[in-house]
Parts: sequence; C-alpha cells; structure tokens
Amino acid sequence: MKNLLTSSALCMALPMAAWAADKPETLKIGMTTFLTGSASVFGVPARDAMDIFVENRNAEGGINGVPIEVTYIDEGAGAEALTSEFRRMADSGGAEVMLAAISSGNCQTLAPLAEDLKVPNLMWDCGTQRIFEEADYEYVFRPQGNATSEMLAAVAYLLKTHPDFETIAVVNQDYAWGRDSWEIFHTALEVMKPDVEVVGEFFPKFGSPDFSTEISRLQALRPDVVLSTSWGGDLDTFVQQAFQRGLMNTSTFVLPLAESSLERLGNALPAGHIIGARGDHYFLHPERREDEDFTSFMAQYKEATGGIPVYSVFHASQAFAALTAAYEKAIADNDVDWPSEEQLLAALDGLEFQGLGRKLHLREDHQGVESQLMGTSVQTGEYPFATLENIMIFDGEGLLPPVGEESTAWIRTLDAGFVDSLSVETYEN
Amino acid sequence: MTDISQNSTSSRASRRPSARTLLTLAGVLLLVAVPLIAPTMQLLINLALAKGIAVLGVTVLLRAGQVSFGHALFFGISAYVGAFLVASMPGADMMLVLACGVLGALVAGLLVGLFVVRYRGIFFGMLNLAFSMIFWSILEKFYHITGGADGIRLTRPTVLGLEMERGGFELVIFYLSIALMVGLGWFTLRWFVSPVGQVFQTIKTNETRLEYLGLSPRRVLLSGYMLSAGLCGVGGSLMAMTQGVVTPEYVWWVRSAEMVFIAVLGGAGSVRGAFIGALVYEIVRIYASAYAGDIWQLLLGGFLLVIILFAPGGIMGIADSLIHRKGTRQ
Amino acid sequence: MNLTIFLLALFDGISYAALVFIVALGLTLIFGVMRILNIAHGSLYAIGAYATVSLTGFFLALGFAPVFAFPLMLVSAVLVGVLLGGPIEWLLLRRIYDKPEVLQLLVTFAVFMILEDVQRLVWGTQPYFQASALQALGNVTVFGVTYTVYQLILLPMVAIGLLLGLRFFLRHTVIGKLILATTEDREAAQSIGIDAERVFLFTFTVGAVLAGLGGALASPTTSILPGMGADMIVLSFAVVATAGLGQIGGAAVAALMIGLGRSFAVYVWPEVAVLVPYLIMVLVLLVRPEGLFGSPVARKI
Amino acid sequence: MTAPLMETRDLLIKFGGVTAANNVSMQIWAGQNLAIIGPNGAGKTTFLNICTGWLKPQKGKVLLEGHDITPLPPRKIVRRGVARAFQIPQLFTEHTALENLLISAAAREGLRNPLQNLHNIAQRDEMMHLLDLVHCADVADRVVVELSEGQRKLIDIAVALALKPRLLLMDEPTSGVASSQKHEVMEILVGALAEAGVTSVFVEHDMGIVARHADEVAVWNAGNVQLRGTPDEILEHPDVIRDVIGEEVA
Repeated sequence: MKNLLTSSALCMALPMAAWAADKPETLKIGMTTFLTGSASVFGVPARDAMDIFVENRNAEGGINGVPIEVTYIDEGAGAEALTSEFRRMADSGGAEVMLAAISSGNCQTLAPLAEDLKVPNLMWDCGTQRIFEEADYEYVFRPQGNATSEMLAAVAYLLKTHPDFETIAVVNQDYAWGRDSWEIFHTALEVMKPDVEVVGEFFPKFGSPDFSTEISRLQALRPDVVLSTSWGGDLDTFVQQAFQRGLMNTSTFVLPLAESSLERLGNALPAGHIIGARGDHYFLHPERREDEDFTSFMAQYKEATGGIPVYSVFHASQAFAALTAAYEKAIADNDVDWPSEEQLLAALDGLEFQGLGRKLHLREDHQGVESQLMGTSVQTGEYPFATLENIMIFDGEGLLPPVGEESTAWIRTLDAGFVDSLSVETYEN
Repeated sequence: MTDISQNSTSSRASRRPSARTLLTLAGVLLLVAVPLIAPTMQLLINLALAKGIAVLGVTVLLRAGQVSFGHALFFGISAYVGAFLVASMPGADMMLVLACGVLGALVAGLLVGLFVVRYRGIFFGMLNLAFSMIFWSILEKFYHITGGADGIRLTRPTVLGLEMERGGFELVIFYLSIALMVGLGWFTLRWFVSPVGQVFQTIKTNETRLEYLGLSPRRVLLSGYMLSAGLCGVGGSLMAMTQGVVTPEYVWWVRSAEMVFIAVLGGAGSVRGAFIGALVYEIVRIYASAYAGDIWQLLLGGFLLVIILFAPGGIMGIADSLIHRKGTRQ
Repeated sequence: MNLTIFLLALFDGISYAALVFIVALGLTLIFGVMRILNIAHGSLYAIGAYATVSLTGFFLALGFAPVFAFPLMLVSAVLVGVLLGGPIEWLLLRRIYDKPEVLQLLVTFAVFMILEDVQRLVWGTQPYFQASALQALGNVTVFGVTYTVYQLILLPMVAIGLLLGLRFFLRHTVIGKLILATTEDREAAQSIGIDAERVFLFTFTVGAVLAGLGGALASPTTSILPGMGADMIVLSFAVVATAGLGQIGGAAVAALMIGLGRSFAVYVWPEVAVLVPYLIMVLVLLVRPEGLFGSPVARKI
Repeated sequence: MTAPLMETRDLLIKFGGVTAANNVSMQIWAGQNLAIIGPNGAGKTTFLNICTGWLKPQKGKVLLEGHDITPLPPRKIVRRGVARAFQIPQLFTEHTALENLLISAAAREGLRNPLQNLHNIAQRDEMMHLLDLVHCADVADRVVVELSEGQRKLIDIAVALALKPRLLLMDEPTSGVASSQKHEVMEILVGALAEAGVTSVFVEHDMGIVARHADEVAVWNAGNVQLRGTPDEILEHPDVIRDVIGEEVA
C-alpha cells in the first residue's frame, strides 16, 4: 500500500510542459507480452530479447544518460486484468511509453485506451490491419507490418511456387487475427486465382489443445493446400497432430507464422511446406546473417536462452530500435536534454529505424513498412529442425494499400498480374 | 442444502446492534473518500463494488439454501446488452446503458428461472452452470455477431447528455457504484426481513408447509431468482462500463464459482459480507499477482480453506464475534 | 454427409466419449458415495496428464522403448490418486462432512484453484507434447478412413473395461458392497459397524486415480496446457448431471451422447459444437429432472 | 339438504399392490368434528393426502362444496379454505414459533410490501393470541427446532389455523403432547374451532380423545370406511373392538 502512494506522488510531480522535460531518473516502459498460456512460447522469447536489448543499451549509458527500465504485463491473464494493469502502469506507474500488444484482440482493446490515457503506444507484434484502417490515432504506432502485407506475401509465394493447385481449406484461431487474416488471404485468392475452391473453413478456439476433429475433417476433404495462420502453442499442436495423422503428405501446408515454431516442431515439419515469418525475420536471414550486430545478438540470445530467436524477437528488436531512434531524433531535432511528449510524437512520425532485419520506416498513418520473407521447409540435417530454402524477400511498399484505403477493398482492385509486379529478391537458402 | 446462512433472523427487527451500523457507516465513508486519499485504488475498488453487487445476487439465493454455479450468465448478459446498445447508439446515456443491461438480465432471469426453479441442490447449481456455458459458447463462437473471444469495446457512455473525459467519467461511475451498493444493500436487507423475503427463505427449510400455506414454492423461488438476476445485472453493467471492454470471460464458469466463493468468504447470507468479500478478493488478487509472482489463485484458495474450516461464518462471522465479545450491550 | 464423413464423426465421437467417460466415472463415483461434486477433479485430470508426459519424457530420454508409456500412465494415475486424492479427503473433506453442501463444494473449488497454480509452478506454462504412446500403436484404416488405433480401439476398450470392472467390483466384492451400503444410507451403514471414513478415503482415492488415468490417457491426444483441467471438468459436470448423479452406467450412455453430439455438430454446424454438451444436458433434464437414470426421491410427509 | 363441505366419490388408490383406498365415498359436513380411527397403515394419512391434493387417486373424485378439486395442487385447495396439520410437524425450522405463524398470516393476506418488517404486520397480535391458545406463547421467540415434539405439533396446528380455514384436517393432533395435558389441549382446540365455525377432521389413536371430543367417528379399515356413527355407537361396536381397539389393548 505504501509504495503505491509514493509512486502516485511521483506521477503528480512529472510536469507535462510543452517544451523540454527534465531528464527522468529512468525511462519507464510498459510492455505487454504472453507469459502464460499456449502463447507463452512466443511472448517469453520476446521478453528475454527485450531484456538483452535494454541491458546492452543501458551498458552504453541508456538514452542520453537515462537508463531504460521495462516492466512486463502478462497478456495471458485475460483482457480484464490486462486493461486494468495497462491503465495502472500508464496512469500511476509512471510509464512514458507502452509497447502493447501481441494478440490482435488485445491491440484492438489497448489502442483506444492508450489514446484515452494519452500515452504513446507501439503495437510491437499484433497484425490486425483494422486498427489503422478504422480510425486514425495520434498516440499509437506500429513499428512492423500488418496482416495485409503478410497475407499478400504468402499468396504471392504460393502462386509463384504452386501455380496450379485447385482446392484449399483453412484452420485459423477463432479471434481477431484468425478471422481478419483469412478474410484478406481469401479476398486476394479470389482476385488472383478465381478458380480455386475453398473446401473447408474451421475456426477452433484460441488456445485449443486438441485439433483431432478438424484433422479428421481435413482427411476426408483432402484439400491440395491447407492454410493456417495460427501461431505459438496452437500451431505446434496442430502441426504435430496433422503430422501424426499423415496429413502433411497429402496436402501442402501454408503456415505464414511457422518461422516461430521451426525449432520446437523439430522433425514433425517435413520438407515442401510454405513457411512465413511475418516480416523479414529468420535466424539465417540471407542479407543480414553476416552483419556484426546480427551475429553478436544471435550469440548473446543463444547463451541467455539456449534457443534460436523467432519473429517475436525480431519484432521486439524493431520496437526497441524505433523507441530509441525516436528519442534520439527528438533530442537532436529540438536540441533538448529530454523530449516532451509532443516532441516524441513528432519524432515518431515518418521515423526511419532498423532492428535485426532490413531498414523500416513509418508512414503518415503510423503503419510500419516491413519487407516480408517467405520460404519452403527443408530438413537439411544441419539443424535438428527444418530450415528454409527457395527464400523470397518481398519489398514492403508494394504489399500495403495506399494510406487511408481499406485493405480488402484495395485488394479487390488487384488482379493476377499483381504477383509479378512485386519487387522481390530470391535466395537459394 | 442444510443451513449454512448466518442466522440473520436472529438479529430481530428493531434492535439492530448499533456497533454494526456504525462500522458500516464508517466503511461507506471510507470508500467515499478513496478518490481523495488513494486515487490509485479507485479503479480496483470500483471493480470490487461492481462484483460485490453481483455477489449480493448469489447471497440472496444462498438464503434460500440454493447455490447457482452459473450466475455469471446474468452478469455477462447485462454487460453485452450495454455493449451492443452503445455500439448501435454511440451517444447513449450511462443510466440508459445500466437500465437496459439490468432489464436484459431480468428477462434472462425470468426465462432461465422458469426452468431452473423446478430443481434444487446440486441439480439447481449444475443447470445454472449449463445455461451460462451455453451463453459462453455462443459468445465465443459467433464471432461476427459477438466479437468472439476478443469481445466488444464499450465506448464511454455520456452522463446526463454530457460527453465526459476519462477521469471525470471514472469519478461518476465510482460514486454511482457506491450509491448502488448502499441503495441495493439497504433494499436487500429490508427485503430479507420482509414477509416476501422471509417466505423466500422458507424454501430452504420446508417447501411442503409453504405449499400448504397456499403458495407455490416455484413462484416464490422465482421471485428471489429474479432479484438475484437483477443484482448480477447491475454488477455486470457497472463492470462493463468501468472496464470499457466486455469479453466471454464475463460468463466463464470459474467467474460464477468465484462469486459463490466471495459470498462465503464474506459471510454466506450476509449483505455486508458480499461487499467485504469482494473487496478482500480483489485486493488479494491484484497485490498477490503484483508482488507474489502470480500465485494469487493459490493464496485465495488457501484463504478460502482457512475460512471454511475454521470460520465458516466468513469475515462477517469473525467481525460479529469480535463485536459481541467486546460488545457493550446486555 | 457421405460415408467417410459419417465414419470420421463417429470415430471422433467414440474416442472423445471414451475419454470424457473415464474422467466422469471418477467424478460420479465420488458423488454417488460421498454426495460431493469434486471440482478439483479437473486439476487431478490435468496433473495426471502432466505427470505422464514428464515420466514418459524422462524414461524415453533414458532410451526406453515407447511402449513403456502405457505402464507409466498407470503409475502417474496411481501417484495422482495416492499423493493428491488421499490427502485431499483425509486432511480436508473429512473435516467438513457435517457442513452444508455448498461449503463442501467450495472446499473442492479452493483445492482446484490451488492445484491450478501448483501445475503452473511445477510444469510452467509452455505446452507439452508427448505422443509416443499413440504413435507406438500406429493407424488403422476402416472403410477407407485412417484413424489412430490408440483413439479408436484402446480408449474405448479401457473405458468399457473400467465400466464393467467397477460395476463388478461394487456388486461382487466385499469392499464394493461396503461402498454401496454407505452410499445407500450412511447412518445405517455406520450403525452396523462399517467404518464410513475408511470407505470414503478409499472411494475418493479411487476417484482421483480415475481422474489421473483420464489425464494420462488423454495426454498423447492433446497438448498439455494450463487450463485444460477447467475445460474438462465443466464437461464432466454435463455428463454426470445428464446421466443422473451417482449413476455409473448412466455416465457411459451420457458420455456417448455428448461425445457423438459434439463430433457430429462439428460436421454440421461447427460454431455449435462447443454448445452441444450443455444443450443435451438441459434438454435431458427438461424431460427427466433427475437425469437419465436418476431415481426421483419421493417426498414423504 | 345442502351439499357436504367435502365429499369423496369412489376413491381408488393403489401403491405397488397395496390398496390404500378401495372405492371410498365419504362426506364431511360443515360444523362437525369428525374423528377417523383405524389400524396403522390402513391408509388414513393417504386419505388426507388425497383430500388436500398431495396425491392423485387412480379413480374417483374429491369435491369441495360440490366443486371437483381432484386435479388441483395443494396450494389451490388451501386457498379455497382447507388447511392441514401433519403427523410429522411441518415447520420452518430456522424461524421462531411466532415467525412461523406470521409467515402463515402473511401468506393468507398476500405478500405486498417488500420493505415492511415481518414482525410489524397487522396480524401480529392475532398470532400472539393464537400462540397463547395452543399454550406456546412462552416460546414465541424460540427457534422451533429447539422446541419439544409436543410444542412443535401444537405450533403446526396453529400455523394451519392462522390461515383461517373453513375445514381443518389434522393427523394425530395430540400425539407427543404430555398425556396429562391432552384433554385440556383438545378442549381448547375444539372450543376454538367451534367458536370460529371451523369444521375439523382428525385422525386419532387415543380412544379417550375420540370419545370426549369427536361428534362423529368413521372407522377406516383395509382401505375403506367400514363404519360410521356417534362415538358411543362406534366404540362399543364388536368389530371395532376386535379390529381397532383390540389391537390397541393387546
């Protein structure tokens, strides 16, 4: 009880002056991630990575001498606990910037809340495109791509590698991400390959432990292609159970988020399936794997966690890079010790930054333009799990609708020629 | 369902122990002062009060010896009615949202009630659970209508036509919650000792005699069931407006069990116990997860075991024994 | 709804019904004898699954053959029964038999809350997956539909074996008769010298073993996550209430109805699949207020 | 001749082979005080159950002032002025003696004001008087579960009386009452019933009570009304002595 009172007093003392703010003792950041539940296989690596980024940065004196301190909120505690904790941290906890969230559902809840609380919020991992298309935000930014760019890259790669498939079925998680991603993928497919027949649409519960009924159905339907944008524990369970029932020999799986499960799936992911990474995120990134900062982080991460980084780590790196770049830009542009909130927001507009992948920049609608990496799974034996070959990296610009336009409406204006119009680099592995 | 409720009939009509009234008054005044002395606690207490009013609904049923493991159904219905209303009528007023929510809960209470009042004991509890699970499944699966697992946002309603800022709105809804707590608490206390309330409590002891007094036990239970559904509706609506988001979580069976847990923790059958239980529950939940590394369920479970094994009268039971032991009167 | 889909729905339904029955069996046995609906049954189920996955993982790492997973399932089920079931009855439930039903229910709910956190503390939150037992038995193709032997043959056989075994045990062994007598009328049983407390301890432990066994058998078919206990227990309530409380045979029929209802719903109207078990429960109780096999208690005056 | 207050025609009730009532036709006349005697298990309580709608006969009808009330549930029959006291007292065990009566009075008057305290209803004095009538005024504020069997029996009757019925059906009213007080209690009870013009029917085993307080006696045996007449005629009748009283004496 006592320390709560003191921290609220501290919050009163923070003047929100229009000009410069005086340097705070520490830069308090609140970050929501999944620490419990099936999605923790996803949220925990991101937290570990963020700890490393903060540690490295604080070792170099933080931002203009101010050390960074990140507090984590568990998205697994459910929407209610999340909103109250987010509100408490942004309001009385003294957090200057929030990084929320992983789940699209939580992003849709917390974005308006951040706007309400007038706290800058970076949507560091959720992908639903609706947020910026349904309303424009002053305090909310997304330092990564969105469902539209990811799904279009997946469709493009699928059409380039399997131009003549006929039937498709979808097994997506039943919440914002699962529903939105299927709507975009489906619309793109109808426009670019109208003759494809959708033979089954299944939306099992988020965090469902058992997919046997859906797999039985797929066995009966025998689709050429099975799409699943599920991720974390759900994707692991789905692929392992499908592999057991021999479904992976009869259908080609398109798994736009499977990069995050490669290590855990081990040999349960055979060769020949299309794998995505929600951006140009791959621990053997063809263009970045020789760079010094990339390899040193890989070593540091492996030593800290014993595993390879997955795309949530790359997204965490991009959010951290955007955060630090914004503060540095605001400090430089306004020649102050520490930027006020308005100055920070100004710096974030059109910001250019680079995490572990290629360079990115934020458009005027605060949406990040991120390149998309797709590949095909192969069991080379070099690693105890599948790696990627026939890798294609699509440039982010072409995959997003013009600012202010709604995704599915824009996609309906496209045609089969869209796939070849994209600028793409191909790598053997 | 043998006797568990605190024998409130023993505190006869007129001579209510003054010590208890004073303490209650002091408690309410303390709550009223919260936004001034401990603003960070305001949100937490507001949620606890909303939950307390819902728990009061469960306490009403406990007085008839019946336990429902599905009363989160009415809590959730009221919340979702409010959310749909604000979604379709953005400028809706707060009181309208509350009224429509409670109306939705009462209608649901009637429809479900007509069916479940035919049952008693474990079957009554399980059937309520079944209805709440049916509603939960609908909320989870019919994504395009109910927003599925992510639920729906309940944007801030207006207050008497005024578009309120966040801080202002939270103060208004905080004091509305306190007013409803006092009002509904007072009404429930009076209802318990009124003829209709006393007849309702005979469901626990002798339905045969009730039938032979010319009354239908089912209709008597239904009247109490509707009151409990309405109270849960008020709680649900307040919670939804405070949280700003409604999710199927509102109706999950663990939340119904939680309400029974809080009712017994506070003191089964006690009106004050419902609110005190809710406050203790929320405080332990928030601070345990903040400081004890997310084992709040373990702590609360252990706390409940201690209460049931050593102080079945709950917190109010303990409080009463303290009052009487140093009691000044006779 | 061609033949393949019908068969698939049938197989899904049967394998699911077998699993739910094994868990509900323990629940209905405990309720039949002790009039306590054990909410913590769900946690015992989950811990049975976690224990099996840990044990199997440990022994497989030592190089044991996958077939060893089966005896390990029994080991973890017994461990759950003895290490958790026994103490719960002996330390907690024994002190509240005289207390009202709602307090007994809440004690099991408190234990449920405690065990849910204990699971997280011991096994963490990441999903476990250990399907070696299922893989060891391979698949079978019936009328052109491939299904796992484990789910289609082993689970139903275990379920039927448990049903007949328990029925035989209750009707034809001394302890079984003692249990039935205590169920019928506890006071009368005590008056003729039956030590009700030992009967309760034995019954609750057997019920907990069955919960653990349910979890152990389920572990290869699903990934083990926090919260699986809460999902399974609310489903077992539906089975037990539909059958009529304490009705062992009835639980088998109810489990089959709910299992098939749910699996066929997936093919007809997927959104409703989650809803079906509770819809069946409400409809059955509408027609027969004491459950399919429950007997109405006439009120004597 | 006006219709009897309550009449049964050709009642047939079978319980798993046992015929509790075999084509029983019986009349209860307004203002009388009828005792029903007969060996245990002859179906006397079952007869009361049928008359008050708790059980439905396989065949036959129950009429109240000529109206057929056979299909009605007990509560509807009670609303037409029939009240009942039970062999096993049916009371609200967590309420006090006075509250049991107040609840009965409130049920009669209709439960209107949800904010008025039960103890402040208009009928409070009337209920205290009724308690006094059955010698239980001293335990008015004691919870009924703490009272003696006899006191609970009397309160059970008082609760029925509180409904101001036209017909009161009682099942062994004085069993459990100290034998010294039996006659005194019956005296007051019959007096109060007569004063209020209430017809009463009571199942009774104590022949002394029957002789002194019943103005007519019906003998119930093997599911039928064997004999009916004034106490003197019935109590000396050889068959009654053999089947009913003989059984008592031996």
